Amino acid sequence: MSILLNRDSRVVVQGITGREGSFHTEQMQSMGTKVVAGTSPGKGGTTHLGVPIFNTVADAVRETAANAGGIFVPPPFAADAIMEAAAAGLTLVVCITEGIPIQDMIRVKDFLRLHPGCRLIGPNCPGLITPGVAKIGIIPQQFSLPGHVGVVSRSGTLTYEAMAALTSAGAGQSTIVGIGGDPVLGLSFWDVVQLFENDPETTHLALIGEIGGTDEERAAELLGRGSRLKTVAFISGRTAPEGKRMGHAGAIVSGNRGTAKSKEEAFSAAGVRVAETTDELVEMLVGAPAARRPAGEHQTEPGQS
Amino acid sequence: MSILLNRDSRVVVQGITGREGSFHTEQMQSMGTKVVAGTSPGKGGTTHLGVPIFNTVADAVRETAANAGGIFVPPPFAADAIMEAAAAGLTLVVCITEGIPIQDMIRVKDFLRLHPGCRLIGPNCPGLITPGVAKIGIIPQQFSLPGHVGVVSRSGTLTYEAMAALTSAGAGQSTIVGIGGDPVLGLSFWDVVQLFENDPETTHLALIGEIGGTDEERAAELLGRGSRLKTVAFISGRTAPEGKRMGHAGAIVSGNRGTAKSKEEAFSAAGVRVAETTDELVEMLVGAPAARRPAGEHQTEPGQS
Amino acid sequence: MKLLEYQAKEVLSQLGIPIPSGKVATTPDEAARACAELGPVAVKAQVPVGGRGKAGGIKLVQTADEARAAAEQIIGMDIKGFRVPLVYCETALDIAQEVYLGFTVDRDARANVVMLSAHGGMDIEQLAEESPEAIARLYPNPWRGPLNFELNQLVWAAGLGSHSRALVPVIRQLYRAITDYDAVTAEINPLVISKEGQVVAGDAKLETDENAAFRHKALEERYGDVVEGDPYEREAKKRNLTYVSLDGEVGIIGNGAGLCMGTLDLVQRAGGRAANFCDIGGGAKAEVVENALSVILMNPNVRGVLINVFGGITRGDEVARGLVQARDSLNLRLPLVVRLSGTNETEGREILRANGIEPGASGWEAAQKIVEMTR
Amino acid sequence: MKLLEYQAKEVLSQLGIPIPSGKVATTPDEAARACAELGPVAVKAQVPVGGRGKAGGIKLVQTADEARAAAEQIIGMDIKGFRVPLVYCETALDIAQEVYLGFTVDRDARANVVMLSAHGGMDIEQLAEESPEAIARLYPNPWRGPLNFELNQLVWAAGLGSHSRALVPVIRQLYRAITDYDAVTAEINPLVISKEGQVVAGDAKLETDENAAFRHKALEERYGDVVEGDPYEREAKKRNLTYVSLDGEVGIIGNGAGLCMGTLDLVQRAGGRAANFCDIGGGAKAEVVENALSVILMNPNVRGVLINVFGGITRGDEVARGLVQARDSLNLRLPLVVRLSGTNETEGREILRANGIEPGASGWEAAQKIVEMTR
Repeated sequence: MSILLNRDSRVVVQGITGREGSFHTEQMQSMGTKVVAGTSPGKGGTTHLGVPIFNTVADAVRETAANAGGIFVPPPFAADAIMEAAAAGLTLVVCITEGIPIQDMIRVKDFLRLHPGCRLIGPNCPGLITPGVAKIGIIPQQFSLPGHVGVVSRSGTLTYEAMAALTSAGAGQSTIVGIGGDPVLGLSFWDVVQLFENDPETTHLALIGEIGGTDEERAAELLGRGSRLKTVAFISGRTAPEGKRMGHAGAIVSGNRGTAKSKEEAFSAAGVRVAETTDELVEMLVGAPAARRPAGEHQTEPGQS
Repeated sequence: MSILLNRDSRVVVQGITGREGSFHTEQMQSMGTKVVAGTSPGKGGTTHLGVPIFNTVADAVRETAANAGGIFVPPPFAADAIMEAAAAGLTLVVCITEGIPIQDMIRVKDFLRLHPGCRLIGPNCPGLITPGVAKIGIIPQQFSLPGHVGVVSRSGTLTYEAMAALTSAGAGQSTIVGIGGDPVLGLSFWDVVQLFENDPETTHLALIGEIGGTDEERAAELLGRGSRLKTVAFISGRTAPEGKRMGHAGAIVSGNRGTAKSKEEAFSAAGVRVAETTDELVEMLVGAPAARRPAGEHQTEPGQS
Repeated sequence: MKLLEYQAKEVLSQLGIPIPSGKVATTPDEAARACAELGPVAVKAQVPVGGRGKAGGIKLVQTADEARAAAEQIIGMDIKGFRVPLVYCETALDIAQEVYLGFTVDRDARANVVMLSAHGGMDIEQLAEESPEAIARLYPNPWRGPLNFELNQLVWAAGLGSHSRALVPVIRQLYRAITDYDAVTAEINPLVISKEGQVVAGDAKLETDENAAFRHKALEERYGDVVEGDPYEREAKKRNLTYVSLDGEVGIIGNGAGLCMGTLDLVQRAGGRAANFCDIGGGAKAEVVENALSVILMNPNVRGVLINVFGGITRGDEVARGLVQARDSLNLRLPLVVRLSGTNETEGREILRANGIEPGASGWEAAQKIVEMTR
Repeated sequence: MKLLEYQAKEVLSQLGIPIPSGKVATTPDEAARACAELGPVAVKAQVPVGGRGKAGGIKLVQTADEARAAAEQIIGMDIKGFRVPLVYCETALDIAQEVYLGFTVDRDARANVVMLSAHGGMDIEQLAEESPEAIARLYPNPWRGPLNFELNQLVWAAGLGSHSRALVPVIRQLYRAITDYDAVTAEINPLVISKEGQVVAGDAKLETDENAAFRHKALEERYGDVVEGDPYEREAKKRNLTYVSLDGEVGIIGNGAGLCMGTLDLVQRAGGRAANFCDIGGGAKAEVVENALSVILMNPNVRGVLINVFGGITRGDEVARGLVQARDSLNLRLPLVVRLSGTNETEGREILRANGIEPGASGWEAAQKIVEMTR
């Protein structure tokens, strides 16, 4: 089993005809993801990469019973694309787009309250992958391996590192979720941890956080209430530069929360071990020393590099 | 028993210090309505008509446990007053104000979806009265009599006429609800009929409609599904002049619906008798000829005229 | 307020909606000059009602002389009760397709609705009845307004997706007219699509919400006085009365819109015809009654007056005294029947009778009486 | 973009928020003229950071000569890394009360928050910590914006109800700054209330969302070039790089913000200090690496460079070839350690080694190596 994404996921790709959309749709298809539709206003009725194209997501859902979506559209149009996907009834929406204005996302978050059945991942995220089954987004599948470690992360490349290190150590993954690095996000650590908690196939959890916000602290609180998962956390940005602050408003809202220290303390208080590097994360999690064989070479199908 | 308004209703009056608000608060108090608070920004902490005044409805609710409200504020501020009342947690809000812009009310209606526990009556309505118990609004209580006839009406003065005629005929009323004459309203005929249907004390129903919209038709449909109430309907405006139409948009939306004929036919089809005058309404409803004794004189407490 | 075509187009143009070149002309000479400047034009009567074309209020002309002749015919003509005060001379359009774009308040849905159809023009109401699916609808959330994807869906649903780049901004701006001006109806019919795919408003209708007039004083000042409608309605408006002129001979005053409408019904049922609808609202103070009576009596068709008042807060005896006073100060000679009910109705009736005013026991009796007296 | 005080005030003033009279001066003579015209003024350094007052960047003066002297001191001084480009001379205020009014994005709530406190001024952060209840908060719905009753509740909750008539419009307009300019922070501290109950913005801060810059080109053009911040950051911005200057000696390049931040952490753990944060994003094309390297090398403190790249889509051998090319075209002489992982990492490492670049097996090993080499 897995969370969020499985064999029944029928994916519609918004922005499928763009450069990024095309490339990553092919990647998704190559690992067996059911990409059943794409949208591109004005191109309805045509076909692209063997996928039927529609003018609107609503049309795509009506005609193909798509239930999940990936968004590869430029920042000025991405917020609208998310709302369109939610209004069309998709239950999982993954927005890869980086650079969406914060106010747009705040409006989107409010809009999504009208569609409680819709789960948004991202934006500014690598998406998610259920190894061996399907992916939506841009996580390089060649480093993934089916298994029992859940991975949830705010970072893209750090996720890949952790995934590759887990795979090298022979520890496969149930689902890997990159929730994204923006201040205003869809699913939070809390939400994803909860999902892993309820997934019987997942036994271990790697949580890769970052400074800023208190989503990590809240996830720690949840884990602290008792969890069947063996969890290790890693927080990046311990030495990151503080933004040069002008006003007081940000500080009033966040106070002392959101620092690497506060996050690490929260996990420790919850009985969750905290690693200092991604290699250490893997070691703490699965016990194996990261005796690495060259990653990226255990799957050698063509066209995936 | 009664609908919406009973001995437990604790009323806060918005705009209590204005001329209308003062006058009608006294009227409400004189029949025993529990007016527990008033609001008037800047006058918080003072007392008016023996009632404590607050700056906001939220303050009033916190301090007095008010659960119902009456609004007597000028049109430019009335929509905001309704939203404030709903957000403060009132479960019944009665807006008397006439002349609220339609777009304001459309926004209010959407806002109220966030507060499903709040029932709005009006605007541009006379309010409601549970004879012998309480009233919110401006219905002249001296013509009311406790009993078993539910009255729901879009008109103010026609309601008074019907109420007075019922009382003259010895037929008391459970609750009388003036839902208001504006195009965009709070509770509809459908809603109020449903409430009367579920009120064991109400055995008869007088429904006083008007041309325009299809709220009467929808109420007829509800009654047509089977009702334990003996109902008579009356539609005013059969000969009212049509507005001089400019565009097609209104006609496209309403088509042939909303005429007096369409409404009367809908009630007939539902097995509900339709009266041609208010006197006939009373006669059909309670059988008694409207052998009238002078109305307004069966209650003679001072200060109510 | 119902804006005239040229006024509505000015408003829409300010919001960025393309309109044809045009000039207002209040005299035939001005129309001739407009045509000389603009070339072939449509000379269009400016009245706040539909059906101008069928009434002969729109003429296509090629030359200045033709424009002068057309304006001579049209200015001053009567269209459904409105004297045409001026014409609008507008360049003829290159038409590839006529689209319908309309907005109104759907009172059943308690919401705004935007309607779009690929089949614009005069037969849109018939289309709505026969093929409702040919008119795509959008109910925008009133706080969010129409979202981009909703507008795209609307345009594709109407079969106009290939023009979405030109249409979506026009729909968005028409919607802004609604929020900026508190419109209750806004319509562009036809919205013309040229062979090059440009869109332009062929006609425009805009009606604003009277309840929101306090927010739009500038609009009222700018456009409020151009049309001479019904003179009694104008007078009544000045006096803050809710008054509508009708065709009959029985003047009517009631307190409350419902009671007033009910009274109209009763008069018709009794075989008469109402001369007006006049709601004097909650109370019934002498000065308000006097105001209402004097407006009603301006209409020479009125042969008698029926007053139907329910005394709730106001006592019947006070109302009666007010009525007597109003009648006397206006020196009213026409038949007057008053139906008075509610608080102290008995005392009120006594006062009326003592002053020679006929009281009606019920609305129905009073209606029968006044119809008889004015036959 | 972080606006300077005078810029923020211009923006707020255009939205109708009262500001004191003031003049920008780029020379001491201009400051003297401003004072001659305005009377006693505060001469205020314009830099996009807080703490100007404590740094000596604000001086109250009575005469033109004093103003000239103050400007002479302030213009050109360094405040937290920013050279003061100009001063703002502003009339002294009649202060009865100093209020705090601020807006920011509360990322935990995924919402905007407006904060109001009767106790404005410099100690607001301390107040927030010690008496959080002294700061009233409102989370307006992003589609509806703050409603009237919500603003009233906010003002009363802050204990400022008696000033609601003056305050509510200011709060509403500050909120408009958020929506009109995509602000992520907007602050008026102090918002001054005069003895007559007038409000005026004593200071103003406005920071806009870089992600929304495409919607606010005019703002960028008008105000974008006034402040000279860090020269390397300016250069990086021109080249579309995500770059932040730091104090250390190890230049850092990573692909992905998370990996980049993680690399900073590793360098510190190894006992070194990073000279910068530089995220070159998804791929690692030769030209982007070259761009990043050349900006990093502009900083004379840099004694070596650590590059940490994960090859996902891009193959490690391609990345390695790009790195070699960039190093050669820049003729790099400083120590360089590259940690390459992901697709074809083995081949990539071979290429690096063959070209004399030290590969690191893990990030931690690479960090230790570069720290050693730059010690």
